[in-house]
Amino acid sequence: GCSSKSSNGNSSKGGESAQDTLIFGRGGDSVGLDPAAVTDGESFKVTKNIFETLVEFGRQDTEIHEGLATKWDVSPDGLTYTFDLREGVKFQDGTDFNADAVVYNFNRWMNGDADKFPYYASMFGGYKGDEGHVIADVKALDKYKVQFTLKRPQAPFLKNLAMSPFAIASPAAIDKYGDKFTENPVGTGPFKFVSWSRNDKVVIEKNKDYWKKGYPKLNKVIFKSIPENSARLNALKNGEIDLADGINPSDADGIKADSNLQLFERPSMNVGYLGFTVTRKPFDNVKVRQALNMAIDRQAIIDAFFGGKGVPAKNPMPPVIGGYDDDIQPYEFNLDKAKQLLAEAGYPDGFEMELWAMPVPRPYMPDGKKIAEAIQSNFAKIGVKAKIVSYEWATYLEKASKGEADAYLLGWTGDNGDADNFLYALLDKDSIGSNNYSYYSNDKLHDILIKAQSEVDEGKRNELYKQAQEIIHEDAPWAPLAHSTPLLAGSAKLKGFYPHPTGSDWLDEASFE
Amino acid sequence: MAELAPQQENIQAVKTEDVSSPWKEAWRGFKKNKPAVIGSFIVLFFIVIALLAPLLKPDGFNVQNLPDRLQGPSSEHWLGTDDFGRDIFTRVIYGARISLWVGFFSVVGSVVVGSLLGIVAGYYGKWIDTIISRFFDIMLAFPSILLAIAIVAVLGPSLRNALIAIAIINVPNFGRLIRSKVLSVKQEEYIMSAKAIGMGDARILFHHILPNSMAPIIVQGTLAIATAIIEAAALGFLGLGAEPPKPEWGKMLADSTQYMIQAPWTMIFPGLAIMLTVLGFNLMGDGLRDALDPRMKS
Amino acid sequence: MTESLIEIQDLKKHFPLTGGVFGKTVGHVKAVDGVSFSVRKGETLGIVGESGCGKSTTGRMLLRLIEPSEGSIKFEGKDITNLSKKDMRALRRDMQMVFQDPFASLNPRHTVEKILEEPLIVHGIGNAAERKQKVKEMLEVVGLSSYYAKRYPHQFSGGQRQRIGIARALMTRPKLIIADEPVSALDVSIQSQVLNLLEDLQKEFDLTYIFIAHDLGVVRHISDRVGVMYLGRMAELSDSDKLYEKPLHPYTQALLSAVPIPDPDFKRETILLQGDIPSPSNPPKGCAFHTRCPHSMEVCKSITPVFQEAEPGHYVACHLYSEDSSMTNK
Amino acid sequence: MLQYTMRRILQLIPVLLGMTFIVFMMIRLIPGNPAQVILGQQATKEAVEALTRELGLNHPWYVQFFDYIKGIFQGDLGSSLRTRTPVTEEIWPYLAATLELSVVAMIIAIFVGVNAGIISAWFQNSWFDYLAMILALLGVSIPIFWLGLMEQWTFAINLHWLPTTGRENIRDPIEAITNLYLIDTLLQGRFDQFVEVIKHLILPGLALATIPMAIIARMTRSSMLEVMRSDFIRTARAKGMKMFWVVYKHSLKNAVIPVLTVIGLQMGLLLGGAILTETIFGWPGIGRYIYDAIGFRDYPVIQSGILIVAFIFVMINLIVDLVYAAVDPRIKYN
Amino acid sequence: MAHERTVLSVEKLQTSFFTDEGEIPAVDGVDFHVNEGEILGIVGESGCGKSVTSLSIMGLVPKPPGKITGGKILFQNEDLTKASERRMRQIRGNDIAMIFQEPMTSLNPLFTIGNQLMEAIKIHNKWPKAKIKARAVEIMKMVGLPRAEELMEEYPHQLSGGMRQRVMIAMAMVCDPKLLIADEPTTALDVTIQAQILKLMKDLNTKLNTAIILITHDLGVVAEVCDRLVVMYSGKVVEEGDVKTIFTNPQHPYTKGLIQSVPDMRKKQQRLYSIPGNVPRPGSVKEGCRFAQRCEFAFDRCWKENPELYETDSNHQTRCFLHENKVGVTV
Ligand SMILES: Nc1ncnc2c1ncn2[C@@H]1O[C@H](COP(=O)(O)OP(=O)(O)OP(=O)(O)O)[C@@H](O)[C@H]1O
Ligand SMILES: Nc1ncnc2c1ncn2[C@@H]1O[C@H](COP(=O)(O)OP(=O)(O)OP(=O)(O)O)[C@@H](O)[C@H]1O
Ligand SMILES: [Mg+2]
Ligand SMILES: [Mg+2]
Ligand code: NI
Repeated sequence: GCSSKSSNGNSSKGGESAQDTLIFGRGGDSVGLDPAAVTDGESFKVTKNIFETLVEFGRQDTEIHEGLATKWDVSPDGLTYTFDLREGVKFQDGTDFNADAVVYNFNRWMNGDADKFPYYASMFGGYKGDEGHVIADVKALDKYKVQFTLKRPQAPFLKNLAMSPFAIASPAAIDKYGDKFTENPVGTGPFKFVSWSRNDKVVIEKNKDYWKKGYPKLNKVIFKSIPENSARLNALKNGEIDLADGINPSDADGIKADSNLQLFERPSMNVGYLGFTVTRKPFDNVKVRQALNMAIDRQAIIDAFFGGKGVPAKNPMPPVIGGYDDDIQPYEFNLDKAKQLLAEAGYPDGFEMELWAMPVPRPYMPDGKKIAEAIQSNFAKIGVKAKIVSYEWATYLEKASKGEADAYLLGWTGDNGDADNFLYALLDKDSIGSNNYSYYSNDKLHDILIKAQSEVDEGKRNELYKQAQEIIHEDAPWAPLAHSTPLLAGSAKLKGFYPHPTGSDWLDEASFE
Repeated sequence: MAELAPQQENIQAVKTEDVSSPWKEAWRGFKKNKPAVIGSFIVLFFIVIALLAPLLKPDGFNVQNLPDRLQGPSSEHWLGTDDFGRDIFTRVIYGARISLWVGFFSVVGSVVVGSLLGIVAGYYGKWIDTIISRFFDIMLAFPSILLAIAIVAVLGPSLRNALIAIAIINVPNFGRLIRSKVLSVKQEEYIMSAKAIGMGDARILFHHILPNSMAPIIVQGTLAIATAIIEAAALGFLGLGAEPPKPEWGKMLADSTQYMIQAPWTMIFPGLAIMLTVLGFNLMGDGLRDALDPRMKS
Repeated sequence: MTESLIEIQDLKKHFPLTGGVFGKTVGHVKAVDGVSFSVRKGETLGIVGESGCGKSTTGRMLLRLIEPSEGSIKFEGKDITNLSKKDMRALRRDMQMVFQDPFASLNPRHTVEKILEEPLIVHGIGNAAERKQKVKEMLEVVGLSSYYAKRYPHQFSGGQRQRIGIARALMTRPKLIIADEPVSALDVSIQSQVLNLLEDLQKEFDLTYIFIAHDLGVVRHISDRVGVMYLGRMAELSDSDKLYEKPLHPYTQALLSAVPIPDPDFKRETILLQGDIPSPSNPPKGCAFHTRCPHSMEVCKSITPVFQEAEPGHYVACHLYSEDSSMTNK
Repeated sequence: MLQYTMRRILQLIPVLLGMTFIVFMMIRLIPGNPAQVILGQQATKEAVEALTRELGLNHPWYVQFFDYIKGIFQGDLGSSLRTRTPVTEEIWPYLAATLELSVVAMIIAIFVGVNAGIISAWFQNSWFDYLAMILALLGVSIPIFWLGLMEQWTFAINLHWLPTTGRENIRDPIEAITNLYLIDTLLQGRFDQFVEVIKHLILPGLALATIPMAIIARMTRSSMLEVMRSDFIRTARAKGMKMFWVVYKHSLKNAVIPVLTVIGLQMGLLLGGAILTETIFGWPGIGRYIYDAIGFRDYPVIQSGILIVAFIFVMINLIVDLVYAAVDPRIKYN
Repeated sequence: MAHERTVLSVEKLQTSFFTDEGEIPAVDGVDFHVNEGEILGIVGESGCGKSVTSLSIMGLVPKPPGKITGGKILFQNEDLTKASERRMRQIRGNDIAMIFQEPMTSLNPLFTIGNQLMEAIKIHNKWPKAKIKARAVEIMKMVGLPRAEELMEEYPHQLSGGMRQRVMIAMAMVCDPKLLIADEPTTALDVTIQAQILKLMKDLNTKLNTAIILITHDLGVVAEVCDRLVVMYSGKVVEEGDVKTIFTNPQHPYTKGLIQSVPDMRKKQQRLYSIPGNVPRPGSVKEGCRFAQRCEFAFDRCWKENPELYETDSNHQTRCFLHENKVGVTV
């Protein structure tokens, strides 16, 4: 068994020469396996391999590539999208994939509600009948041609379509399983669903009829929940699993040194930050916010708690995203200046504050409490006495979103690799009450962000976002901390595994030597 | 009336048995109990280092030095450093303050509340007893650690709230103990004789029942400090105890798990500290039981 | 004859037995089931009987340490059955109790001084200095050196503790002392010390005793009158000499014949009773003794005999004596 | 006896109702909306509101409480808010995992604890006695999460003898029938898997067994010492009985009564208190299940989970009481 | 002083307990003997070492802290203080049986009467089950227990104190022992029940000719059933002799005091005689006669030297200097 000796990962049973089962250890279980109905990364991690979307992201970026659609045309006004579908694709239950299936899926979602298909509304502005709903109509032009008509241009429309929640599921299976579809997912992807024991493991196996010949290479994948990071790494070291995500940055060196293991870095598409609730004193004072920005030694924190695998952040979105403003001069780590600013703001002796620390590790922030401790000690040097406060995750989010925190650690992972998904979602005044926890509101910024949403021209759009980032930098509603590089570790024999920035990875090319 | 004259006492007997209260007697028994003395020394040791911590390490427990992180034990850092480059020895001795504080005050809390409820239930009986006893039953039917977790979740994780949660989950233990003790002391003939001389309820309660219920409370209390320290550490371990950067032992352990392989000292020493302290209290409690519990006396 | 100090009428105590789903009362232990007697000033009334027959319960009810279920208690002519708790507590100054177990009846955590002082504090007698003085005096009275005042009960022997118990009862100068088996736990040689002490104190302080015991020799020695109890009832009550020399009740007869006499030359016929004492929760119908009585008759099985005077001053509850006495009485 | 059992079960109802009420109120006092947790940090406000309505969490608490109680009497413990599966369906695998672990731990604890206690009492003040009691004292003093970590560090990480997490060899998953893997593997005749299951049970089983083992050993010893001083033991010896039989027949049966209480109590504690062990050893058990549910504000799971654990706990105590009657003829439950 | 038909003779027996407070000589030089078929009474105040003496004979002194530190216990010329545990097991229950003071706690509450009774037979006899059972029923009938067959299936708590003591006696008599040691067998019982049990023991003694050591503190019981009497005080025998002789002519001041301090039920004395003071704790008197401090006749020598047992008559000896020269024969 997993008894240690077999760190080559071979099964104790049978004598296959090459391993063809991948055991993927992860921190938590999936909530459901109907991608449209869930929001959590652990669910997408599985569905990504069962389902496919019309267009797909790149192997390790968020560029748009062909997926179930082989070709698409956009009308110049940006209101009509016509997709040519891949022919000869079958769902795993044997039914055909075609334009009707696509229409069926979109109708299912747009006729749903926030409870059933939560992501749909946030990406397409609501459901059928809602005012903000972007999609006016989806229709099959012929067996392999689908046309989308939009009410208004939506710049990130294609990127949205590439997101896991909008993968095309088998209409026959949806009808057959009804509410239980989430436990019996059927898509067109490289793997088909086998079994799921809750809180423990999900098993998927090779889809023999997968349209991409020769893929997948693996015969079986088991997603195994091992909540504790260290336990997961131990399991990997013991050869009980082949791949582990959520590796503590601190373990990176150890893994690199281990010839049986290899380290994977997930391209970063996130930001971890310290948010200030700008409605609370003294954080309503921009100088205070800037001072605190200057008091944080980002590099030291990254070295210690991101395992050095991260970039100090100066903007509220990561550099991989289009529109990133690299010209911005970061707030330097300068305690004297910080003190001076504080004095200017009227706090020469500093003040007392609560510093909220996340209780759980997230990809954008491996260990909130530790980072808080480091920041606390930074702040102490400019006379700001921070008391670290932590609640359980659910409580934390609720309280922080109500603006009860002075300053809180949080972060964001991009859903679709679009700037709008960062700047508008997190810092626009429209988002106050949802994800704008710092209650930051700037009308000028708002105008820019709204304009950018319907700007179809890439260049102009990026320019707008750069302006936005300048405003935000100046107002400093956050102290952006880092763009972390989430780490994975796997058996040294594992090949063809490419971690994806969104957090859900294709496993079709993965194999063992 | 020969035998009415004061009796000739046995000369030797008088000498050895000078005036000695049951407490003194217990103390004498306790002193003779070697394990108990060892236990007391361990406890005393931790109390002393807890008190002296600011003198031993005046810079405090939060001197971060990130470049020095996860260093093994050395002459500079006796027990190594943690992931902030903080001296683990310093944190362990400051941690003693926290654990002892939580252990002691949570037990005081549960003793006070538990005794109150227990006395009322035991002395007045009837429906009050029924209600209180049912309440204890309910509390005891809960898996205690889960209950503590839920309480901390309600109050918000912090050291104070962990202390409150531990105090709450231990209330029924003391309540029941006191109740049964009150019930049994109530049956003692000296209570009957107190009544017979016309003594009122309150005086009986405070002069007779309570002092005679003290011994098991002290014993149980000492042992409960041991459990409370472990429970506090468990909550800390689950991230529901002391807020950072407080050097709570359980939290230090939790932090250490990710460095188990590269820096096992971060795991070994806080755990050892918990075990020793708890052992000390347990030894002391056992010794006190032998010394105070007349049942064990031959 | 002098007036009676305490008088009880038909005193009963039924302890409820609980059971069932909701702790209902499913029966009663008839610990005391109708006892009447009176005690004259200055005399000693002995009460004997086998274990569990209700002697202690009766004694405690007199002080209302246990509330009677039925019946009345008169102390110095005043009905105290329904006296308020507070008044009753005050009254206990005049009636005190000495307990059987000298080890259990003294609070192990109090010094002798404190134990003896407490009755005075409770009844608000004297100031601190006076109380200390009284304690010293009383210690000497019961034959202990006042040097012992600071000691704790566990440092005394059984006999000495019993002296302390007696001293405590005497602190408030009561009129009546109920002694519940005060010598049962003591060795023979110590027992006679305590008995002598009790007798001396009676003279000195003009006390009235109710003396509960199961040792018939001891009771005869100390009592003026003796009552014999059986299963919660008084079987016979009379002048001590009369009772011992000419017992009327078959139970008393058997009891007396069963007591071993420390005289190897003394020979007599022992009446061996059959079987054991029935349980007070389920006493036999009719005369409670009929199951073991060598003279049992038909009436005994159904009708409870009345406790009445068979001879002047000699009361008995037995059908053997009921005809003539019932005629004379009614 | 039957009547007594019935009465005890009837008496349980107010306790369980009281518990349900306390849990119900308490978890609703925890700030945080389940809908928000389920939908995640990035969900929209509308989605959260819609889900709140959908889950019926917008009703006043007494309506929710009443519905829940009504459900219980119909055998419905509610459905997990997160997975939408009825708790009754979902809970068994977790419960089974914990049961298997606790029972194994308890068997180890009883076997070692009782025998160590007996031998210590029999040879009071011998070196064995001292050693056993020192170990027992360490056993009650050691925090089990630390013990678990040290075990892992020693046996799994450094020595590579035993696996660190889970219940089975992940590569060779066990087909669940009863979810008690020891039984399942045997039913399927998979001896290799059975061995695997045992390997996985050893470390968490030992960690979990430590405290009850120590407590049972101490309890057995003191109980035996007390019994061995009693009159009837003297009687047995006066008959000329061998010490071995005096110890194992006359003393043990009497001494076992207080030990039974401890065993019952500890078994109950194991069930609810295995969270730490489960956390460390990645054991998919009920403690972890409830703990996670607290994190997700999955009210029905928390309520019903705690209720079930408490129910088992009180049932174990009831069984212990009934076993008393079997052991001790003086106890008549009527 | 070996008698012809002596069953047991105890010579200079010393048994001590080694406690934290030091050595407690609970039995400190006890000499007596039991003849075939006689009932020997042992009286003495509480704590004087009666029970320890009987436990020493049975080899059942709790060890540690107890230990026989000296003397001999000769049972049929075999010194039991030197016998192995194995040998002692053969003797216990078979040759010497014992019953205890507390009938309530001396039976194991968790086993049936039958079980415990048959066990006593099984230990010493390899009989078939039916025979064992028959013997058990027979012996139960012999001790006057009604419903013997039914009682076999009952548990001790279902029996009254008197019945339990009968069971204890049955259990002791089941292997026809040569000697029965009864340690205060009736102290916990009521007078009427005590009379029944004493009668039973006397009957067994006459019928089966079993020698009995009856330990008691009730002189009445002694007078009623015993043939000879041993009076103990503080770990030592102070007087030994015929019951009649001792009662009519007690020699030791303690025995005298003891007999006089018992109130006689037959008449009302004016005042009881009483011995002043308390029983010394064992080991507290290091020098001289242990009774000296309570003795009204004590003279200088009594405080310094320890008297021996002096024979005052044939079959009557006492440990008192007052009698040293009366006959002058030391034992
Ligand atoms: N509090 C009580 N509850 C129930 N039954 C009681 C209570 N107190 C006494 N009894 C019962 O009442 C009966 C009489 O008890 P009591 O103590 O008066 O007897 P006693 O004659 O003093 O016996 P002893 O000689 O053993 O002291 C006994 O059967 C006893 O079991
Ligand atoms: N296990 C023991 N440890 C220490 N001392 C003991 C022990 N057993 C008995 N003793 C002491 O030995 C002395 C004799 O005790 P023993 O039981 O023989 O007295 P006894 O004559 O039978 O008294 P009683 O009439 O009360 O039964 C007592 O002083 C007692 O304190
Ligand atoms: Mg009584
Ligand atoms: Mg004895
Ligand atoms: Ni494994």
